Amino acid sequence: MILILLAALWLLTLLLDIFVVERIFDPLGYLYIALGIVALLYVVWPLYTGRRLVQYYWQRVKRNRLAVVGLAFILFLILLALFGPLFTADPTAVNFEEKNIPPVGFSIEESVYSAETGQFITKTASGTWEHPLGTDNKGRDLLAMLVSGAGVSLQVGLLATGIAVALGTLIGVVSAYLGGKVDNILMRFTDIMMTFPFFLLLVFIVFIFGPSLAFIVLVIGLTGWTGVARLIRSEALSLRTREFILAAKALGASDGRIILAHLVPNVISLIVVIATLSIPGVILAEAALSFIGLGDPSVTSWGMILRAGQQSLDVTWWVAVVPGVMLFLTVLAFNFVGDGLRDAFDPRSNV
Amino acid sequence: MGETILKIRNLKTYFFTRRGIVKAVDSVSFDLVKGGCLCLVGESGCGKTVTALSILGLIDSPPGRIVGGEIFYDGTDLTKCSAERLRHIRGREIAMIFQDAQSALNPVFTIGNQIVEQIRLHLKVSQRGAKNRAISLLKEVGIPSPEEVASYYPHQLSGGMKQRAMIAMSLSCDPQLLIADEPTTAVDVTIKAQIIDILRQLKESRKMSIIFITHELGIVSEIGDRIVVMYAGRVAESAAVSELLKNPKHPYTSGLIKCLPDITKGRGRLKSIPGTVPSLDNLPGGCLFHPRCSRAMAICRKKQPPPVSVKRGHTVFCHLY
Amino acid sequence: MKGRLKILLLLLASVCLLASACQPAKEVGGVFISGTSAGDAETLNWILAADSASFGYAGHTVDSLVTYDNEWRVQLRTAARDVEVSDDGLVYTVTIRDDLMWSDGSRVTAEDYVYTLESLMFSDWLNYPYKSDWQEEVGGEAVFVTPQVVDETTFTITRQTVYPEFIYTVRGLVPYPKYIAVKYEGDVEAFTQAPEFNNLTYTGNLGPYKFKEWLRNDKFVVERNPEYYLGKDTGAPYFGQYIVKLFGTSATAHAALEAGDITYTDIDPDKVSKFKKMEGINVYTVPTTGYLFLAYNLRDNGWEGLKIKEVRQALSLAISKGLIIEQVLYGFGEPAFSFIPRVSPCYVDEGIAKYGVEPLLDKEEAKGLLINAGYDKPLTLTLVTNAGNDERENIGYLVKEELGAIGIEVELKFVPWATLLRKYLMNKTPGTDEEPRYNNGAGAVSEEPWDLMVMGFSTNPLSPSGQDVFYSTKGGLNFFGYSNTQVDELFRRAKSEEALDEGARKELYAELSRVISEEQPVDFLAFQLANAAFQKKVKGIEPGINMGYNYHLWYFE
Amino acid sequence: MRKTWLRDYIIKRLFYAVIIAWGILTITFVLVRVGPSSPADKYLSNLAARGEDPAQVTAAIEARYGLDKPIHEQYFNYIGNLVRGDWGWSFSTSMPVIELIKTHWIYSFQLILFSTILAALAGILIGIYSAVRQYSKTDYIATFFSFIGISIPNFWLGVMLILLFAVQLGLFKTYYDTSIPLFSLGNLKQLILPVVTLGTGMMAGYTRYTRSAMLDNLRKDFVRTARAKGLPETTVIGKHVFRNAVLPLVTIIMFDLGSIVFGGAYLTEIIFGIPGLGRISFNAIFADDYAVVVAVTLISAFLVLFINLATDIAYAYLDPRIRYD
Repeated sequence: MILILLAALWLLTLLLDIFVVERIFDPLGYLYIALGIVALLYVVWPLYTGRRLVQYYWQRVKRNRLAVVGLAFILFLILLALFGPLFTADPTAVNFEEKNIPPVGFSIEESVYSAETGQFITKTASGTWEHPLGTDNKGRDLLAMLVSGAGVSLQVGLLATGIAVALGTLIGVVSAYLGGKVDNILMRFTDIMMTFPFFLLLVFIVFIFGPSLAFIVLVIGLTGWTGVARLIRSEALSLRTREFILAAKALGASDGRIILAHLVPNVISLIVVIATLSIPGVILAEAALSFIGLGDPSVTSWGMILRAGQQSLDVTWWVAVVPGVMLFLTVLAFNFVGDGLRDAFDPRSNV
Repeated sequence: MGETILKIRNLKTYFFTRRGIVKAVDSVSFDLVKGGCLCLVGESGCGKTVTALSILGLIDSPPGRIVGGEIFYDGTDLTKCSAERLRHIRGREIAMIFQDAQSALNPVFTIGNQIVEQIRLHLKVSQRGAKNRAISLLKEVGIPSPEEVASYYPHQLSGGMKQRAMIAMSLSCDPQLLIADEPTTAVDVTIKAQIIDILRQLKESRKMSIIFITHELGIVSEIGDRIVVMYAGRVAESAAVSELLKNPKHPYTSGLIKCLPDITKGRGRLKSIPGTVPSLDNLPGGCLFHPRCSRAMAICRKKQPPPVSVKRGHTVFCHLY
Repeated sequence: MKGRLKILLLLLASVCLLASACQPAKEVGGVFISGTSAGDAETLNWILAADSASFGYAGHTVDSLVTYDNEWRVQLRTAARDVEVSDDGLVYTVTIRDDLMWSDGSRVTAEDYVYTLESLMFSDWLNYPYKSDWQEEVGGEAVFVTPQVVDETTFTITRQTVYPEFIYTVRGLVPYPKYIAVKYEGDVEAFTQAPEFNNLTYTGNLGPYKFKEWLRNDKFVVERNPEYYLGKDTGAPYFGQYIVKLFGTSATAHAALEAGDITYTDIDPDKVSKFKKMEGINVYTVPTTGYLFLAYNLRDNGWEGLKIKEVRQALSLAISKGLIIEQVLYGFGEPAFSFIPRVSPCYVDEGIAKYGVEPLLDKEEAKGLLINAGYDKPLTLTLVTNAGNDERENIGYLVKEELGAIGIEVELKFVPWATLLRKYLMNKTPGTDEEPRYNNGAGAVSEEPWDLMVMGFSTNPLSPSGQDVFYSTKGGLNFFGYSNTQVDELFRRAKSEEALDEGARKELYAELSRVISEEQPVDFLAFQLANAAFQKKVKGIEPGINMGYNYHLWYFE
Repeated sequence: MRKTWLRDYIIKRLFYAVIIAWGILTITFVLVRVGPSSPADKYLSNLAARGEDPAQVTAAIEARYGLDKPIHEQYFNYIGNLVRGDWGWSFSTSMPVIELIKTHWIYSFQLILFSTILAALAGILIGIYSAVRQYSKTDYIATFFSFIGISIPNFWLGVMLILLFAVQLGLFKTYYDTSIPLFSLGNLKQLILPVVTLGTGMMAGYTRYTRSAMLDNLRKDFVRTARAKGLPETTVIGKHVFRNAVLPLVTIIMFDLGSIVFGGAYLTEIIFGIPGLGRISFNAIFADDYAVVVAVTLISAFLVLFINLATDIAYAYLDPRIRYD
């Protein structure tokens, strides 16, 4: 069930990408397709074959109320990102006549000074249903920006996590299965990657090579796999000596086949948990980048809105508040779900 | 017969779980005379350990709780007395040896520490004094070069050594009553014998009363003088060891005895009691043993058997008598 | 009893009155904190600096030869007399004051100035970024001017070619202490890291303030220089300390000013009204030399229509400067028609084609011009500017609206500064492997195609001829590829002997701005106005384009 | 007990450290060099104002940065200098990189120090409490809030704190004031918001981890033994259980120090305008001042290495069972 959801998540955002953002044929599009295939192989298919197990896990997850709530929110977010744009205004539509309108139910007093007359014209702006969440200092509709931001965050979260997890799984499983020198080298490499100050590196690279969403996703993905690799490795180590692996060996299956057909499917549950739990970090990383001004200027992301809000905190406070709340809720939701999944898959853990 | 040090009267310890009430110990009664050694025997999961823990008030609640009965130790009812009082009795007057010393010892403190800690807790002794005492105790339980061992961590000792250390620790405040919960199951045969010896010697030298919990009748004769056979949380039969081994009354008891490999009879195939111990959360009505009992009668299904005193000091819970 | 008190009070009052009657009390002390959200300086070793902040910091401790008041009248500083120019305009004679001291007590002499020029600025080893200020083109190659010591306080600088505006360069000259610099001569690394220069320990009595502390990315602190040569009679400066405090965002700077933590900061246009209303805060609206313009890509990868003058005029006709000023600059701007601001002494109003304001603001006419030029079908142009710069982005949006009204679809592209420079400004001739530059000649094109670009630069009102870097064919910053022989010629003449005469020069600039305003190489949008907000207690401020020129005389009341 | 093997282990790790350092150096260097941007970019508007030819100025600047030399030469000079302990000269701030770091590390340090200590104290205490009272109301509340804590984006939290306590209520300044002496109440006061900003997430994390670690051990047999010895409950929990739970905690807290702090502290410094290493490196990045970037990257990397090593050593003493080879 959960896994189906993740797959659905992927498909939906893919649709979003094609039809709403119309960016299928840029790097992001290809990433989607690549990850999609992997997902089909290792998420959707096992799901189909193991329906009953999934049912069982779903029962367990359902017991965790927070997880269900989180799931609901994520679904809502996806729908928002997918179909929101059809109902909201164009997030980039600037209208200086309507700048700094507060959300519905609030109103601010603004006195404008005209350079010619040297007079103050005091006018009170109050929220209208035309802009339920108000507008920013360019008169852009905050709700619309929020919706497009949701899309961005989800894309980044899924894609970057996808890359990181895929890479981490591969490295983890391979180094666990082959062991010896390979294991040693891979793990040392992981050490090196781990000692890098992740965020500093991120800022550095993105600044040097210029911020484009696809690039940011790539960088986060390519730097974020280390933790995954470690966890998967330790899991795979315990699997390596299990009967079915030995049997497969005995039947003369190639290493590659054993890894892909036997090891990976058996750590899938762990992978799903890790994936869900690392999505928030990724989303936050992207938001942080945008917040310090290294976001992709061609898309409206929450971090960017937040940055704009911070610039004019004393007047348009809502511009800073609203995207932050969304960011917070999203991260919270993913944490809830991830936690629920973890408990479902592994009753022992109490974290 | 000296005066009784511990008197348990229909003790009831239940566990209140999601799936329902588990009657781990149900109206169990027995006495223990000063300096005597009473063996609690029964298959695993029959409530021996829970009985022991109930005495020390170590049932972790929730879910467990002592719902009824009394435990008189030196006349004071442990089920009633304050947690504080109980704490002072624990380790000081009633000490306990746990089944698996491996996990029962705290892995991050040295043996010495763990013993000294207990000594200093209950007795007014200097650090130094406590240390020496600990060492002498270790020597007493037959640990070679105790000074060194005292500075060892549990993982550095063999299973047998750990068990001895465990014993040494329990003795550290020379308690009146020692509860040994299957001290021999986790260790191999040779060690087993040694540990039994140690306990027996201690019993003699220290005039200590012992409750010896085990699931193997075999070693009972070596140390015990009274024996209480438990089945599914209830007492099945209780008597003096010799008496009970000679003529067991309860079909279960006799079953257990038959199971003992008899060396004298050369290689005969091991017998066993058909069926398994009922799970404590859905017990059969009437006599708990009747589903496995070869001589079960109609009444066994309906009515719980009352205690029948077949001989002086030999009580059996069975409709046969 | 009570009566006595009354009398006492009366007495006190009258005393006070008398006191206040005679000139205002300027007691020394207090800390002047100037807040900015702009970046930090890069070095106090200003001769190596390329950024303006560095000159700003060092400027607190050493004066240039002269400075200008708000009407561009020369104010003597370290110069004793204004720089004298020989009639042929080739020899510049500088006389410095005789009471200038380095920190070790030794005199500042003409020798120091000449040394600074010859051995530092002109040297190969130092890499002085602004060499070209002191170079002239003789026989097709750049040669340095020749400085010459005459006596203790006098030196001359001799050119081979006439360049009237060279005087402004000379007047800006600031000396380095020879007695220290010689130690590091020839070794750029040692010079760069020289403690004396990086801690401004040599500045003696040359500036109103002495260096105290510089906490990078946080604050730059200078303290009152009691020996300041201008302070002998006036007791100036009157602030005990002058601090430049850096803030992450202008919003924080504003908040600090509002809270009274800082004495002065510049206010964003949209916040001005808020501060104007505040008690205890004065907001001065002053002109600046910064101007915003819309560049047309006249190179081969831009819309070919832009190469036609009428088309450019059409676009300029359609874009209302008033609207931009009102919407984006909140009214704090003046419409621009050429790169010469109203505040410049070279500014001439008559004859200028004022596109973008009535009557030259007419979308119908614009359409007509386009059709005449043969562009009647709808087209899409790409407007690019650097992301994160709100002003320019907003102008982009407005231009989109305005041109939309005449049937031109505008696609906006906001890219990071570095990207803008690399992919849009810099250009090279396709097929060649020449180093990309801002102007690689007629054939060159930028990596990414673009049509319109919102840009902001500032001009030098005293020597507008410097703007030939943009508008002359060979101009090093002429990234949009404008080329017009008439303009080139006018620039050349503005720099030649015929411009020696003020009037003639002014006429040349008048002509230049007429041509430019009519040619519309770019659409000059607006000159920005700054809003400087001070705590009311600061006195002695003269609002204007150079309001800082007398800041050593400012004081707290 | 004897830990001779530990010495060999440390040596081995130090050896790794050198390799890792080299790796980082090279990666950073390559990144800087392949990057298209030039230190001269930021002067453009200034040149325009002066009517300068950018080509000349750019050349002059790059010559001073040593960018005119061939790339391999630059690389070896750069490594060579570092080996000689010369961290180089920061062109964007005109002081030796080492001096720069010496003057600014304290600002980061105080922030990190206070945040970590407070977060660890509060987190561990709450964690223990809610573990002992598992499934109680307090436990649920603590768990829920720890969820919120780990989910709240700290940079947003910072902005919100400023908005609420500085802008609206005016209780604090909206920026960090360096004119207040470091060792003064004033400084402590102005550190409150930043510390909360940085500490909340960590605290939440510690709460969760402590709780789970405690729960794992509360069920162990030796706890029953401890009780059977008659130890008071406080000793049982505080000594026997916690002492075992501490082991995983040490790792996590240390790991946080190494990683999260360098993301979080970075943003916190930027938001509150604290001139710490984070802000320095941030500006250095934007100023193409690679000497500083490398130095900061290296330092933080070494910090992580050192912390990992420290953790392992601490482990070796905290957990007698552990043994590395």
